[in-house]
Amino acid sequence: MVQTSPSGVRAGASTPEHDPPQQTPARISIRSVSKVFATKTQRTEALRDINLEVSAGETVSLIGRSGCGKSTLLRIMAGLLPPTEGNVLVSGQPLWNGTAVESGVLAQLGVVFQEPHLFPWFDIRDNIALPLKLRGVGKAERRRRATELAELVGLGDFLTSYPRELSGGMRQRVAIARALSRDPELLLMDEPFGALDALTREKMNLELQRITLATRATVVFVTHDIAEAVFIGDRVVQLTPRPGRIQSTVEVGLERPRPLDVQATEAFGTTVRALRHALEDEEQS
Amino acid sequence: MVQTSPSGVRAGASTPEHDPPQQTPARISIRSVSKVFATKTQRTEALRDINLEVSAGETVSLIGRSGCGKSTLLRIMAGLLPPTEGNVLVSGQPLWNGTAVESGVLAQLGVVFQEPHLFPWFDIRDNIALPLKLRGVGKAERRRRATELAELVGLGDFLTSYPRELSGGMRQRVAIARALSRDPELLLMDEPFGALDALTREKMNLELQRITLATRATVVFVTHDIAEAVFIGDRVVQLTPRPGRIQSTVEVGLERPRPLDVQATEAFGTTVRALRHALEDEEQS
Amino acid sequence: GTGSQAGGAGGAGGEGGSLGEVTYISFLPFETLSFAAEMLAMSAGHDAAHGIELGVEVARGTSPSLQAMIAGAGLVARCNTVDLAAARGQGQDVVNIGTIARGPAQRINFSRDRPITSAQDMVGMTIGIPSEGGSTENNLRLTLENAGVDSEQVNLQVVTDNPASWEMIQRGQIDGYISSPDQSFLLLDMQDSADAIVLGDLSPVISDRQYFVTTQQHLEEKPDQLRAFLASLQDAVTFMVDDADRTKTLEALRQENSFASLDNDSVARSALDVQVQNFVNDEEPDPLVTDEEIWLASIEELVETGRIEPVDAPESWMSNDLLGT
Amino acid sequence: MSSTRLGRLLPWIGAPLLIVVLCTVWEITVRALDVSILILPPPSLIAERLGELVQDPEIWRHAGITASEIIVGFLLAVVLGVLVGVLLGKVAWLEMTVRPIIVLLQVVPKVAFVPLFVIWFGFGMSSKVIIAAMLAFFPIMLNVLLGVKSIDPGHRDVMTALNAGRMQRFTNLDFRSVMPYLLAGMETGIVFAVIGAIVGEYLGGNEGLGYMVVRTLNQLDAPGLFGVVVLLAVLGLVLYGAVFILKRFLIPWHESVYSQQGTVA
Amino acid sequence: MSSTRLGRLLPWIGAPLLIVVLCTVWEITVRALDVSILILPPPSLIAERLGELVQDPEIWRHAGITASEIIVGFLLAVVLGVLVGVLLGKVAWLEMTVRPIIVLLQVVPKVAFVPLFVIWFGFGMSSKVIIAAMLAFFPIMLNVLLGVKSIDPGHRDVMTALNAGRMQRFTNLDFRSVMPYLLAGMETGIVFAVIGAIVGEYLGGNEGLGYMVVRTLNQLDAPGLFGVVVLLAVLGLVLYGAVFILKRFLIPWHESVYSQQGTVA
Ligand SMILES: Nc1ncnc2c1ncn2[C@@H]1O[C@H](COP(=O)(O)OP(=O)(O)OP(=O)(O)O)[C@@H](O)[C@H]1O
Ligand SMILES: Nc1ncnc2c1ncn2[C@@H]1O[C@H](COP(=O)(O)OP(=O)(O)OP(=O)(O)O)[C@@H](O)[C@H]1O
Ligand SMILES: [Mg+2]
Ligand SMILES: [Mg+2]
Repeated sequence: MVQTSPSGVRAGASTPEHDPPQQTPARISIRSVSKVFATKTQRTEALRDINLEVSAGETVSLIGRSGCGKSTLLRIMAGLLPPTEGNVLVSGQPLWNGTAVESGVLAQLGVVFQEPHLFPWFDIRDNIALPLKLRGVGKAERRRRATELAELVGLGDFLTSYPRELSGGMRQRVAIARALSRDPELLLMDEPFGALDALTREKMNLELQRITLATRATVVFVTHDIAEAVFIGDRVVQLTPRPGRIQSTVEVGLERPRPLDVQATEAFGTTVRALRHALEDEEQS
Repeated sequence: MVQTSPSGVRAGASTPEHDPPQQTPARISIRSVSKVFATKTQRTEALRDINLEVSAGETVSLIGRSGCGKSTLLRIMAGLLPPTEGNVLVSGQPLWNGTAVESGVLAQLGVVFQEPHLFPWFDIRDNIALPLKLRGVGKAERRRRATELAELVGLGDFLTSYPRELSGGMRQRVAIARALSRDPELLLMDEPFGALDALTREKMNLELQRITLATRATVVFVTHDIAEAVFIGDRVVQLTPRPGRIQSTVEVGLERPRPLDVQATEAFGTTVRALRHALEDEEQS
Repeated sequence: GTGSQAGGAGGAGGEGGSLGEVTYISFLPFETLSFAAEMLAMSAGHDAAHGIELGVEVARGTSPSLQAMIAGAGLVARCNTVDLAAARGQGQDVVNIGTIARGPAQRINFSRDRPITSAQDMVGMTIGIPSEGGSTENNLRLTLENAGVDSEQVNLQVVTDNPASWEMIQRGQIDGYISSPDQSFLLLDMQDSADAIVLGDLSPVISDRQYFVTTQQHLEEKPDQLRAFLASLQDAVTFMVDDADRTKTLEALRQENSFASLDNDSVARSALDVQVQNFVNDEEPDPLVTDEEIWLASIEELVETGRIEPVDAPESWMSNDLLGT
Repeated sequence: MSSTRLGRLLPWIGAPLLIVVLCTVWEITVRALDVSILILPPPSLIAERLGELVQDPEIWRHAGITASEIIVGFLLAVVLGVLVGVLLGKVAWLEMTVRPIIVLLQVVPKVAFVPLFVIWFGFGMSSKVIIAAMLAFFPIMLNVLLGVKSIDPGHRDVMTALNAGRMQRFTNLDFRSVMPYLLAGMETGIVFAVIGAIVGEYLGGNEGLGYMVVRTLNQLDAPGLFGVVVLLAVLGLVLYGAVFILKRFLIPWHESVYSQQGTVA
Repeated sequence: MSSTRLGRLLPWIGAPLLIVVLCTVWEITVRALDVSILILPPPSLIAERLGELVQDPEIWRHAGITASEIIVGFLLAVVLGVLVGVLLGKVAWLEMTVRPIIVLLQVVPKVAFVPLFVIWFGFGMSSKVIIAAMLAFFPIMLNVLLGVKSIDPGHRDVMTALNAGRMQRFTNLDFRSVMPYLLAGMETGIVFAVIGAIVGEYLGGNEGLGYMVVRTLNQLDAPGLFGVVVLLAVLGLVLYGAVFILKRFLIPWHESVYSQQGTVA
């Protein structure tokens, strides 16, 4: 595994036990997390010794080959899957206590899963409003907010439709609206725009940027689109597959908010190409 | 709705009832197909008066905004959803007989759905080999072929895993391998590479091109990636949403097989940009 | 006709030879001394002596046993006057071909704390009966009415034919319950404070009798088997009556059977005594032979008390023709 | 199938039609073979007797009692079935420990415990309610258990990520997800509650249609018996129908309900 | 939960332990309250009587008969339940027509039809097999029906697109998809088959453990009664256990089986 160091890339995997001396404690910090899936026929080392710090308000993009452990890492961060080793600190508090999760640590979480996971018994509006319902927000307010969000993701006409009546991309958008509905401080998104066409995707990218900057949300964003990763992220973290390790971390030296045409700039292109090469290098090694 | 006509774009929606006089009958031809979904709360006109001819060996890419009816059209072509009006002819034979499908017409079909729809009770090898099993291919031969295909999609190590043990992208690759397993003459693919990372995606694009050229398969390929649509297709058909209509058809004037670096050529870039503009125009109209 | 024409009857032997299998349908599990005569006929070989092989099928209750017999699942069943009358009332051509019990045998068990010595005692009491609408209820009500008590003043409650009924007496949930002689003697044997009285001691009821019954069709088709059945039963009854201290009867019965009331010497003897008393009755003819006058009186009693509709020619419902003398 | 109109009418036409056909065949067979009315009375005779029965207010009292026993027992079974099913579905070790005991309670012949029931609950309705509840409980509980275990792990994840409380999780996910299973369990359950109440009435007491069955049986009143049986069947059908119709209101989103038009396959 | 080892041992430890505890409580209560042995004999006495019972070859004959009735009836119910369930699940109009008739058959008291059973099947095992099958059929059929309707439409589409034949579709999709539902139905079904066989034996005949129950009951032999009841319970448990274990072989892929480790939630 060659440690590529293109412009702005700092080696991640080589400094496993170093806590970078920071003033503010990291919003979320992953400490030596490993995950092994063992079934009868298969033993998969999905993650090995992952260390990552995300500070408040920062957006980190996570890229890597299919099956390299991106979703697994996100699930561990969301308190859904216990790590085999290591732990996740949220605002300095350990999230995992053995295989049990310290609920409350994750109070302000928004997750977009790789699959939409909508509830077939709720219509679109109620699906979007679910997090608010759980928070005890009143019905009228819930509906108002859900309608607003549905319009944001371009589904204003489908408020009372049921999930089975939507197309794949529409479902994904409902899931995004749901995750955004309670203004999460911490947003974990697993290929949220994967099923969207180019235009919708761009629009959603801009919206996401606007919202997260406004709410100063911390975001971990999984994508398989390198350009998207660069556009969205303050940093881009690249995982290598089996075992999943951090191969490199690229700082995107571009101010946020970024307009869409930042993608035409030289700096953007360079970063994308660097990542692209890192990915190809990994392939050959 | 502005009829855009960039280089090589010929108006599709404006000539609904014209059967272009062709020598060989089209492998698949869509005749005035409309589809309306009516539920208690919603009446969605998913497709209106779609006409499209795909000749044998041709690959047609289908693009359009999320929810514009791409999957619906594919499902109608696959014999899964009866059209409200119109019909589909496969090698000249009508596919739909009212709401019943003339099975047999679709004998040599391979479908990749937008979701993988793997069978949880089969392991990866058996999932891939299912079409062969249905064809009565012997067990040894089935396994050999499935192993081959699993390696093709990069899952050689996961032959005996179960679907729930795979990542999203891996599942999608299994679904692709399954569709390819019986060398279909007609291949309908709904965003097959949507959940794959850039590199895997490119590799799969090349493989798909190789296989379809070798088998002279006819392909209809839905994607939301314009570059991919151009790379894969002999033609790119663009749908507008609600009601779904063919807005434009772009002939990609590039020889197949195409190497990956065709994407750097001027012709490729022009076509992509043309389509991109068409999409944006539609947005504004 | 002869036995040889009987369909389904095992070996066709003709006169004196084998008449094959005869199926008797009992209305209770067979393991009770109420069926001592049938049981003895089998275990002492009286059936074989008359060229038949007696077999038993067990139904639960009189009605199912009659239904099974009518349907041809068996040749003979046993029932009370009121059951036979009810079946006739439904247009069934069932016929009494022999009287096997000539009086009430069922007993009311009670606790010495709240003794029942007369019908009047039972006014306001709750009495457990095994099932309602059948001959037991009918006979109890008749008994009460014949003693001048309005049967509506006695509360009848269905209880399972079950040891726990005694417990209910002790808990005051019921004041007494009707059971067969076997069970009553068993109870008395087990529980010091238990006592019992025979229904017939409360007041006489003519119609509380039991008969072997068959259908007209069986009569026509298989008279030889029926004759042989009755003959073997007569033999068994005679054997029991003659066996004054019941020792030989017990010995014979125990060769092939084992159940609580039979295994307990004193209980078994008491229960057999009751049976024997019921087989013979000083004023009546030989065992099994039906006295036509009493028969008519029985029917009359049921008609008079409104239990059945008036009937024509009840004498045609009985026959002594199959009985050897 | 083709027309929705016909489809909607079918349950109201098809079944009654079939019943009429069956009854006709029955009537003809019985008369042709000259079957004894004690064994199988012809429908005409049963209908006649039924006509008399329904004019007797007494029979309605009995029917009312039986209906109450069934309903109370059934509701008890639903409540317990859901509680136990959810509990066992969530707590694996409890399931392993308690399941055999529940099976045991089920297979044990109730008749052995009737005296206990009677002693504990008296002659009245309670003991029948208990038996009805016991029989109905098992299928309901097992289906709820299957339902709880079949909850989509993805949906669970959503709720966990949303930090949903136990109760919230129950009302928004578990309850709704289990609903189709519960309703299938209830369909079995109501039928077994009917059986249970009738069996209970055979075993003791002097009220209810089950008691009427025994009574008419003992009186060798076969047409009356079948008349009561018809009443019981109607009662059972009505109660079953109620549960069946519940589905349309409770799980309109489920495949088994919304796809009544029939699929192409 | 925490350790898989303990988790695997639990069914073999937990339930027996609980039974021992229950029996102890029972023994102590019965002795303390001086309950009559006629009504609820103490476990020690039952155990003693049971010891005698199991040495009697006769009881094994009865048990064998009952077991055969249950098994045959159950298998019949499974076959019919699957056939009817699949058929009704696929053909909507048939479901609407036939379902009420099936419910009717279920709620109708079996006692009314005993004479018919006897005529058609005799006093022997057949009539008990029929009753066992009738009771077991319903939950199995309904669960299969639910299962057929719950087949993932996406999976159906895959099979349709692959042009699968009716039989191929059945073996590769329907059958496997319905399996968890079928097995849950079978779990209920085997229990009701046990109940059915016993009820059948109450209603007629002179063989089987159900008959032994009636017999011991009539003989005021409470410890014997409970001894037979224990045998019946064990028989029921063993049969249920067999069905339960089937799951591990037939649906290892299903959530209810592979997730025995327990989830975090
Ligand atoms: N079963 C259904 N019932 C009702 N409406 C439906 C149904 N299926 C699809 N639709 C509607 O039809 C339209 C087209 O859906 P379709 O799935 O074909 O879109 P698509 O082009 O594939 O979108 P995507 O790129 O998001 O997958 C959508 O508006 C959708 O809401
Ligand atoms: N439940 C599981 N049991 C066994 N193995 C698993 C399980 N979940 C994931 N894995 C394995 O862990 C590895 C990482 O999976 P993960 O879903 O994290 O990949 P990913 O990076 O999200 O891929 P993709 O981009 O395709 O979604 C894969 O090799 C997968 O096979
Ligand atoms: Mg993933
Ligand atoms: Mg789609």
